[in-house]
Amino acid sequence: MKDKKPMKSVFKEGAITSEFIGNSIYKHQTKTSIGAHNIFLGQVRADEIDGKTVSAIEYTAYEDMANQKFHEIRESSFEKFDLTCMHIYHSLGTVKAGEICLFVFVSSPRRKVVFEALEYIVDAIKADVPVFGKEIFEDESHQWKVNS
Amino acid sequence: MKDKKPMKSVFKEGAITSEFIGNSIYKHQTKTSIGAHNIFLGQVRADEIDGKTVSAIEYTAYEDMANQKFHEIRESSFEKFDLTCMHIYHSLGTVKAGEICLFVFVSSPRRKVVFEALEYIVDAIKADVPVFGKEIFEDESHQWKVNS
Amino acid sequence: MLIKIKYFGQIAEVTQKEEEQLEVSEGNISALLNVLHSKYDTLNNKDFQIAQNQELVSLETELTGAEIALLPPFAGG
Amino acid sequence: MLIKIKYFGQIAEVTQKEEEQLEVSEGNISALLNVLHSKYDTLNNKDFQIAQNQELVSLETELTGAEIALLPPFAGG
Repeated sequence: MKDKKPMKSVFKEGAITSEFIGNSIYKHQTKTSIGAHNIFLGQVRADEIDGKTVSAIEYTAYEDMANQKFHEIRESSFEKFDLTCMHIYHSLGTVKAGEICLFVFVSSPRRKVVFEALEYIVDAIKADVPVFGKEIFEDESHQWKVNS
Repeated sequence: MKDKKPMKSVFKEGAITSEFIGNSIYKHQTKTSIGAHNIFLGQVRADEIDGKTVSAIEYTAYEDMANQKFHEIRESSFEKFDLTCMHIYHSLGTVKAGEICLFVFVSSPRRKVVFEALEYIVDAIKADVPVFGKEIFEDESHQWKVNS
Repeated sequence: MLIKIKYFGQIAEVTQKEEEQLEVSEGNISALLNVLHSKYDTLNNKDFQIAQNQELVSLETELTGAEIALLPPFAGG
Repeated sequence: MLIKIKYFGQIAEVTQKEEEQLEVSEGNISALLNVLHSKYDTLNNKDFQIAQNQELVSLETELTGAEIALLPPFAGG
């Protein structure tokens, strides 16, 4: 049942759609040892900064290293937590305000496990994966996003 | 932006579909102050117990009290956590193994908040809401589920 | 007084009904339970909590005439 | 030795390119940085980490000839 493929790319061009997420949930309904799913979605905020509003984030990444880091996060998550499945998708390119740029999906027989695992994974992605975000304002000026 | 309607019923007849969940995610893409969503899904496990396999759970509830409890959980969650939105759906009736019986969806500007809020809400639902589950085996015998 | 009593899950299997109205004297939950135990003799093997007016109550709580429910272990989610 | 250097995000804005090959003498990361700082004079205002062969390294790490990357603050998710 462990869905542990090596080193597939987690990057997708553009926003991650709600249809894609719904379909991903659907595919897990054949895995009847699962009792709990936990899903994190990162959505681009229309932050207002000095009177200007973010209209999109343009994501780039050091892709080889990022995929390696995603792989390490995946391996250590399966080691630490009793997960049945784990999936990560991150956008590259332009994602508009309101659209989804990060989709992390963990599943396990039991709920305690998925809560711990999901927070661990999302924190690790934010801290360790070389992804860069250019916040584009409505007037086409920009600033560089920094994870806090 | 607070989506805080009083006392709507959270119960749905039968399983909660992946389309419904996908559509619910889609509807939040107009709320551009949201930066993080966290979703919990409870899925019916095909547990094997004394050689018999669970094929479905039949849910019943003390509906008036359950809706009151869901309402209290909702109120206290908005008090404790800086949430933009919160939605809970729980199945009544028959939900087959692999299908989804609980959908909890929280959204906030920031990620730390959604992790804390979601675990609080799911634990409260399991502990405080009078919902009952009859585990139906493939031979049509049954036993009563108890949350651990 | 006349009290409406609701049964759920495995308790409803014991009572063979989902609700009934019972005429009982004033008193506390414990007194009502005595009535129910003598009416349904397999009830004492069962694990349940009691709600009055949709709030969990203890054995010492006085009956108010509001709806009573016998709630077996919760299994939501 | 000839080293491939990659620039990302706001660092690529400073260098005006996403990668280049540089011929440098043996030494550590710090020595390479001196070369880069004299080539790109606004680089010293910028916050970045350095990876060699896709692993973060310190100023004291010796150059191996593997790919170097200048990585501004991460912003994934």
